[in-house]
Amino acid sequence: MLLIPCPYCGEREESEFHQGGEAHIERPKDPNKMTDEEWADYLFFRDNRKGVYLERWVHRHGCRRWFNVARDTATNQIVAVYKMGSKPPKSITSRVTMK
Amino acid sequence: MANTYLRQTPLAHLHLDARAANEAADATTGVHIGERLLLGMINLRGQRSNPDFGPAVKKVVGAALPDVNKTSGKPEGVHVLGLGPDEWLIITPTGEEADIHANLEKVVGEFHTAVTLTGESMTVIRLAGAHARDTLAKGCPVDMHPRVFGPGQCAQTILARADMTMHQTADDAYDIIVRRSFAEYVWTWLEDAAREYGVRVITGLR
Amino acid sequence: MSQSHRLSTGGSIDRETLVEFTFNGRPYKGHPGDTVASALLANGVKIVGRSFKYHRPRGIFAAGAEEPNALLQLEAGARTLPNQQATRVELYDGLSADSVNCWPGPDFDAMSFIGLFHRLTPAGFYYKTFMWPASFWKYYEHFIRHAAGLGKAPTEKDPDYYDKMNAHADVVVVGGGPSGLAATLAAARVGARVILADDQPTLGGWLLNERREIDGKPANEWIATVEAELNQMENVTVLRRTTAFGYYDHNFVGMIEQRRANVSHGGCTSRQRLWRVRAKQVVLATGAIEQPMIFADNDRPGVMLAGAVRTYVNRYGVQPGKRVCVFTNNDDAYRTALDLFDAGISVPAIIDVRSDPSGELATEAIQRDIEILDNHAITAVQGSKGVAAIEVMALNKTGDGVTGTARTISCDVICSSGGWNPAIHLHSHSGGKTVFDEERGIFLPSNTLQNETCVGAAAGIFDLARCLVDGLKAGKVAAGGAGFKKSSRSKPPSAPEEDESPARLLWVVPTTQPLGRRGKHFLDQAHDVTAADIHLAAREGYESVEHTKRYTTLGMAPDQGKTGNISGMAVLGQALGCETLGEVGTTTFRPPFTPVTLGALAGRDIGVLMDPTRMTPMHHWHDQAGCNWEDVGQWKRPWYYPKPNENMQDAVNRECLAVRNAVGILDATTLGKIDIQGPDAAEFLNRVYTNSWQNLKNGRCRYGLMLGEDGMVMDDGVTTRLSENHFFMTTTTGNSASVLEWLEEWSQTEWPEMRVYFTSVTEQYANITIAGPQARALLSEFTEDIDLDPVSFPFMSVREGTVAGVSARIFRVSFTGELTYEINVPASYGMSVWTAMMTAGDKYGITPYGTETMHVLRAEKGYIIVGQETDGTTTPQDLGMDWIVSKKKDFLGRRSFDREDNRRQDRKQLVGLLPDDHTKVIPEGSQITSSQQERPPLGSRIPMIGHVTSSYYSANMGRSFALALVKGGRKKIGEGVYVPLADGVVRAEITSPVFVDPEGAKIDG
Amino acid sequence: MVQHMGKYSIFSLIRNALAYHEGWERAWRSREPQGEYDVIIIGGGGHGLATAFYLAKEHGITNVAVIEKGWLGGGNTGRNTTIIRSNYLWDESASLYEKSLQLYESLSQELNFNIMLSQRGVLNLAHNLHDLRELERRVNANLMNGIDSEILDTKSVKNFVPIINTDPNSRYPILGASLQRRGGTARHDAVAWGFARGADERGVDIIQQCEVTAIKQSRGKVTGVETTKGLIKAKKVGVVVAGHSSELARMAGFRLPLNSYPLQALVTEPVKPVLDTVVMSNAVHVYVSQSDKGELVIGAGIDGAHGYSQRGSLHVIEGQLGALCELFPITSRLRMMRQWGGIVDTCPDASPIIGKTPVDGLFINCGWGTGGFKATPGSGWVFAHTLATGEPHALNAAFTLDRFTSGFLIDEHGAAAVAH
Ligand SMILES: Cc1cc2nc3c(=O)[nH]c(=O)nc-3n(C[C@H](O)[C@H](O)[C@H](O)COP(=O)(O)OP(=O)(O)OC[C@H]3O[C@@H](n4cnc5c(N)ncnc54)[C@H](O)[C@@H]3O)c2cc1C
Ligand SMILES: NC(=O)c1ccc[n+]([C@@H]2O[C@H](COP(=O)([O-])OP(=O)(O)OC[C@H]3O[C@@H](n4cnc5c(N)ncnc54)[C@H](O)[C@@H]3O)[C@@H](O)[C@H]2O)c1
Ligand SMILES: Cc1cc2nc3c(=O)[nH]c(=O)nc-3n(C[C@H](O)[C@H](O)[C@H](O)COP(=O)(O)O)c2cc1C
Ligand SMILES: [Zn+2]
Repeated sequence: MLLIPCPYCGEREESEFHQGGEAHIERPKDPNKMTDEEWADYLFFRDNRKGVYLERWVHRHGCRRWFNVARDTATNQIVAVYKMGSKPPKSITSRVTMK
Repeated sequence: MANTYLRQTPLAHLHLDARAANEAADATTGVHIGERLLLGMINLRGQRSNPDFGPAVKKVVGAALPDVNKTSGKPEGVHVLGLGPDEWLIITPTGEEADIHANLEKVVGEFHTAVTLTGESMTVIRLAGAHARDTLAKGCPVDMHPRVFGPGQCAQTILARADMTMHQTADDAYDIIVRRSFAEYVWTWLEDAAREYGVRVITGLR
Repeated sequence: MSQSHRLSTGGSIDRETLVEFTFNGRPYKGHPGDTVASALLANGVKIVGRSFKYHRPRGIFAAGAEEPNALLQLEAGARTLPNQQATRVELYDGLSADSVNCWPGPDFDAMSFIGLFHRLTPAGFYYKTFMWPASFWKYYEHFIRHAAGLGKAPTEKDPDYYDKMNAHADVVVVGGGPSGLAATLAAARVGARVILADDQPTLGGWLLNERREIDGKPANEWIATVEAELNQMENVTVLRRTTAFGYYDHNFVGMIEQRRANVSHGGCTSRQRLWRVRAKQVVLATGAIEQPMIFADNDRPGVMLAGAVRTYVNRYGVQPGKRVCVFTNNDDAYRTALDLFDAGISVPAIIDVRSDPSGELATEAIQRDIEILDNHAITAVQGSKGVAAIEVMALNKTGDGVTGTARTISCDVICSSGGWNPAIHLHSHSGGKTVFDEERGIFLPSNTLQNETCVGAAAGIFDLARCLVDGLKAGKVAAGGAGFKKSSRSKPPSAPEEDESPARLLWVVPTTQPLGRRGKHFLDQAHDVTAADIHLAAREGYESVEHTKRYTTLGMAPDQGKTGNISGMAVLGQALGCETLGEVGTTTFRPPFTPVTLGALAGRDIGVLMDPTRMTPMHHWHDQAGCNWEDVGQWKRPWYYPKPNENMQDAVNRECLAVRNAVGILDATTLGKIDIQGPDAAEFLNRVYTNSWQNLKNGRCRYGLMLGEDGMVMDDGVTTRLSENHFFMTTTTGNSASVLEWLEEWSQTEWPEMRVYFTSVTEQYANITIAGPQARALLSEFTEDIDLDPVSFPFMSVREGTVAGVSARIFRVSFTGELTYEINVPASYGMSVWTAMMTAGDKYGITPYGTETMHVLRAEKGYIIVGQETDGTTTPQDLGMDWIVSKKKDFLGRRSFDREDNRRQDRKQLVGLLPDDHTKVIPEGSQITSSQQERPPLGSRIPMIGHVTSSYYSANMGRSFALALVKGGRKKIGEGVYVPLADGVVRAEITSPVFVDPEGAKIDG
Repeated sequence: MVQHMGKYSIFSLIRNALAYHEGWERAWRSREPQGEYDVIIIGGGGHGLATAFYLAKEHGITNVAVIEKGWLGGGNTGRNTTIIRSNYLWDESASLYEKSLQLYESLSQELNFNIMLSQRGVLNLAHNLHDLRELERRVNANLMNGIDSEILDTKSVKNFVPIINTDPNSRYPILGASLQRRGGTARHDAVAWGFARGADERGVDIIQQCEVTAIKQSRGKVTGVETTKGLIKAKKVGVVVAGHSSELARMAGFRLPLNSYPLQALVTEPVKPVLDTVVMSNAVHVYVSQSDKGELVIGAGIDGAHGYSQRGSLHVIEGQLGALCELFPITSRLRMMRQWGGIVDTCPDASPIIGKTPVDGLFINCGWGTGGFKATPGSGWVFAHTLATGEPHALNAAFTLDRFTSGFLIDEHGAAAVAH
């Protein structure tokens, strides 16, 4: 059972949260210009990484805010938490090559 | 015509007044529980980053905008709960919400805000007594130990299988704000959890 | 005769009080403070059960959680509990217990003939047999199934209840032995919040079983002082009878508290409580578990762990036997010999596999004239239902054989000790690693993944003085780690120095014959797994320790191999020729440490509390009106309101006609309602709905379809523009929460620049919907300030005003095709406005209707229900709703339409169906075909071209009808299709999905 | 010479018993890798081993290596709740799972290894009207596809499962159920071992404790794999690694539409038989059967968050057991003896991917998520065909990777919503 540090409410138990999949997947600006492959890539294809993984969480039963978490999916250790819209801390990006 | 239509609280059908009258007081009762009737509530959204926003709200409400999980104002009067970085819950005594709502809309109109009446959606269950905290701890994963949580603090969290906003109003008292459709579930759950400590229904809470 | 094996003095039982109990129907006596095991031993009971596979007689082997054999069916009736370890059940007056897995009883067991076939039933035999003839397997299986299993599950409902408690601590200490007590003290003294959990009824751990001194006084005085100090501290919670069963991620420890010592007494407290503990730091002081020597027929009743025997003597004042031999590879077992001797019990010999044991303990034994047979081993056990004598021989040099002649020593108990292994279970649960200490032959905790330390015996430290010192240190460090850095001057308690000589690792004790030919060397007594089984597994290629485990079932019984796994792995290592046990490794430790009651994990989430039942403000009116309910998500919605003598169809017919011809009233409160405010609200809706929102006029409503990014319909509902920057969205009942989350997600994560806020107001308003030609007349009685004229208050618009003196918002929308007002009043007024409407509506024939009627009426109009006409694979085009899909803008899901699959001509499309037989209501979910064939026989298929999504009898049309999704359906209108049902094939004609009032003539009443 | 004791039967058992079981041969041999194979299969789970077996048996391709990073069968094959059924909704899945069930029905004989297939029936409960409608739809679809399936009303459910709680006033009353009588369970380990033995007997090399660390390619074509035991070459490589599929794909330079989650299960202590069928409930999220050894084997849904830790969160188990105790009140006093987790790879449409990848010669079989044990033989059978011929068999033609581009999804959330 994870203990997730909500950037607004502090550490709360996992059952208050909902994980919203991989972080930093931006919706394309103009989907109509994309090929089917590119659209499928945006829709379905994911990093699904073993190791440090950048993911989104929402404090569903708390403040209802979304935020990002960098978590090691092999050990469940949380290595960083950062707000929506910001980039992962440098110390993390070196551990994950995005894409 | 209006007064022929009665307002009903979500727990009205439990006839808590009658229960309170019939049940004898007992010094050993560990938990007191009752419904605070029909408080007014306004959900307020807005950008804290605008330095004028807080003061503008305070003028109308009479209480400052607290941080997340903090409250301002007195639990008996108009008080404000910090729900999120840009979200507050203003709780008012019965009937006072409409004016505050109207005034807020006027004042905060110039900012990007949303002011929404929500009191009808909710009810407030007051839980008090020596074992109030133990009772809550059976279903709430938040650490409520006096070292880390105390009067004037609040938390949006869960109680068993319901969402709740919990506001500690005194050393041994909590206001539990839940959606009205969950009221009976939460009440039943609380009474069940408190059973081993002895439960007494209190009424007349405003 | 009573308590023939009770010593006249000693033990911490309450000798003054006698309690009576029965075992297998026979009455016995014991004392408070006894376990069932100690009481049975005190009464000279040797055989307590039969083994799992071979039905061999078994006795009590251990004294704690590691007991593999002595499993009992405790009590009968509603409070019966299977597989309870006799060593862990505290004795109480009136207790009754029976052996499991034997009939008629453990002394004589009808199934023991199975043992005769033991040669045919080695590990994994069932994988090799019972295959011929194939059809016979089910008979074999029937037999296997009935032979398996241990105790019996209760047959009655549980009279007890279980609860949970969330707790938080700076430091959690697991284990209340000397190490744990010292750690608790140290952490508590600097002010940390400490939770100490110990699974026994009294604190003290192993000290309770020994004759030890601390600070020059008997250890129990020290325990009492510590307890007294801990009791004084408000920052300490001591949980007795509480097992930490699992150590999960992020320092979350699951514990189970036995809240009543006595199984059969009810009361106001839960039987057990699940503690969900979140710790900043965890100290594991879980002690060590003694491992037995693995010798031939080491499962005979009377073979016991040396530490257990000592426990029975010291703690319970019981003599497990009259003549007790000790068989050991280490010094510690000598303590058992000494304690036995000092209690006046004859110890004919200590058989020690080491040569020339020296050291203090050996010296003391020699001083007492106890014979020590060094470099010797037990090669055989005589007596089939209990130990009668042992045969002892000298070991050869390498220890893999015996030499000389056997000497027979008569005895009735054998104390077996192969050394102690730290209880590293919880450490392993937490992700901690272990290392094998080659010298001592034990697994030690090493790297931890979480904020955790092991101390004392759990860390391989068996010396009491060091346990105390290390415990204090660990407690202090843990408190420091949790932020309590204050220094404290706890002087470590002192204990006499111990000097023990090393053990000799001899994993399997040889006999005169090769392994498996003379007697059985049991590793896992609970599952009857022998050393020969392990060799067989290795021989057959099940080489990984995990394969061996699964092939032989080693360690898979309720005791999870606490006394067998390590030897088992060692035997495997030998069989594979491994250099060290470290190479073999251990199997994975998994929670729970000891079995945990399912009811406790469920807690109060059962019965009415299993899941919230959500109720609208008018719920109790419906209830009193005798409605039948439909569950929609967590909500209860009135399904239909039968009158006396009406069946469901009668009621629905009546309700349907009332709406079409007079006026019906529906509680639509459960519809999701979202208040949307902000200058970008309209643009936001543009992006989440398929149609366009910018041009919606204030006060007007519009229907919208919401899609997932995959282009599939996700939700629908009507949204109203209350003012320029203020919208009011409705969603389906089931999706109200997920739609709000969907909006929030896009707004917060993708379009944070958009100025718009969403607030759930689902429950702010009671939605009283009145529908039917008389709706206007009825409503006009309740409102003065709203002009109800259809021209000034047209369809798809909203008005605010008062209804029945209460401020209200009225929407003119319609899900039935009839003139409809959805009246939203503050929830607290819902009941009274509803009641007033019912009273006033009487003269118009007002009829409350439920979801079933609503569904029939909307289906007559061809309106979809998301989740019924759609299933996550349905697009707006499939539903014939292209008209609502904007071609001009992008919106969520839009791009997915262009994919190949969406351009298919044979996609399933929404159509109507009219069965030829007007009385036949085709079951919803039926499959549709194009040829008139019965259902195919097994193994062959008939192509399906669609399925029925909604199907009803329409009282308005006087016939049955349905909606369906049919491949290329819109082009097939007018064609016939077939629905093969169990009772024959039904023919139906494909029609437009709109059956009633296609022109919409009725919408204004 | 040792007498050949390869074949398992009661006679070989008796013969061996007389020899103190010292004459048994290895069920399969553990090999060291050779330099090159015709086909490499990465992943020694049930699916990988079945693929190897059918490659040898059906296609005569025996120069095959199965490479397993740990011990074979130690992935999801060794940790699933063993439920087998074929009552899937869409034609494509129904055909594939039915093929698998049919292979299961004769698998013990085919492998000469008793996999203890127990066709005790699988019951899916309906707790509300929506459930009932979906159930009806699926049962009808199954019947049209020639798959046995039937609907039970509440009373028949109670007769079929006497310990179930059919109180109409319970929070989630049982309104009915679908039953596939040919469904049931099989001994999961035996399936892996049986296939391993069968494959080994036909010449396949089974290589354990050998992790694939890179996929070698040249000009878009696969040439072999780098492993912890060195380079192994092959022109055809099949990836069958369940939860780790995305990691392998990354090695090969592409991504998959998969997410990996922990899925947990638990067993109770063994008790005498109380449950003679498999019961699953989607709405309250639990499924349970009783093993031949007497434990109740209980599963529920995946955890909320991605994970490769092979363990999950306790709150999932708490919810699962609430549901169990509510459905079967007598179980409240049974005890959990062991809990564990596996790593499942879930697809957006809850159907597997079996076929080609962007790399020539590299094929993938993944995305079985929470329910691929039942598919083990069928999956191996079609994947063997795909590897042997380079093209999918008709039965797996729809399960391509490019369906995510074309949109031809096979949405089995309804059938698979509860993990099994
Ligand atoms: C708790 C649980 C319950 C389930 N219940 C059911 C059920 O009741 N019914 C059902 O039908 N299905 C069920 N499933 C799903 C089912 O177990 C799986 O779908 C199925 O077993 C997958 O088989 P596999 O052979 O593809 O995968 P696995 O058995 O996982 O095999 C994959 C193998 O690949 C190996 N591997 C991974 N990476 C590498 C590498 N780099 N190099 C070499 N080898 C590698 C792994 O070690 C593993 O052994 C359940 C799953 C779980 C976890
Ligand atoms: N010389 C030896 O060979 C030898 C061997 C073993 C023990 N000992 C003696 O044992 C003592 C060791 O002290 P210690 O404090 O480290 O261990 P301990 O055995 O005294 O205490 C451990 C306690 O933890 C409890 N426990 C274990 N697992 C638990 C769990 N999961 N949840 C709750 N409670 C649990 C046990 O019931 C016990 O009460 C010393 O007195 C030492 O001398 C000596
Ligand atoms: C169907 C099934 C039945 C099981 N029965 C038992 C059992 O009776 N006893 C036991 O200890 N474990 C049992 N297990 C669990 C295994 O011991 C083990 O936990 C599981 O295979 C996962 O492996 P791991 O725990 O080694 O990671 C069973 C597992 C499965 C899949
Ligand atoms: Zn938060």
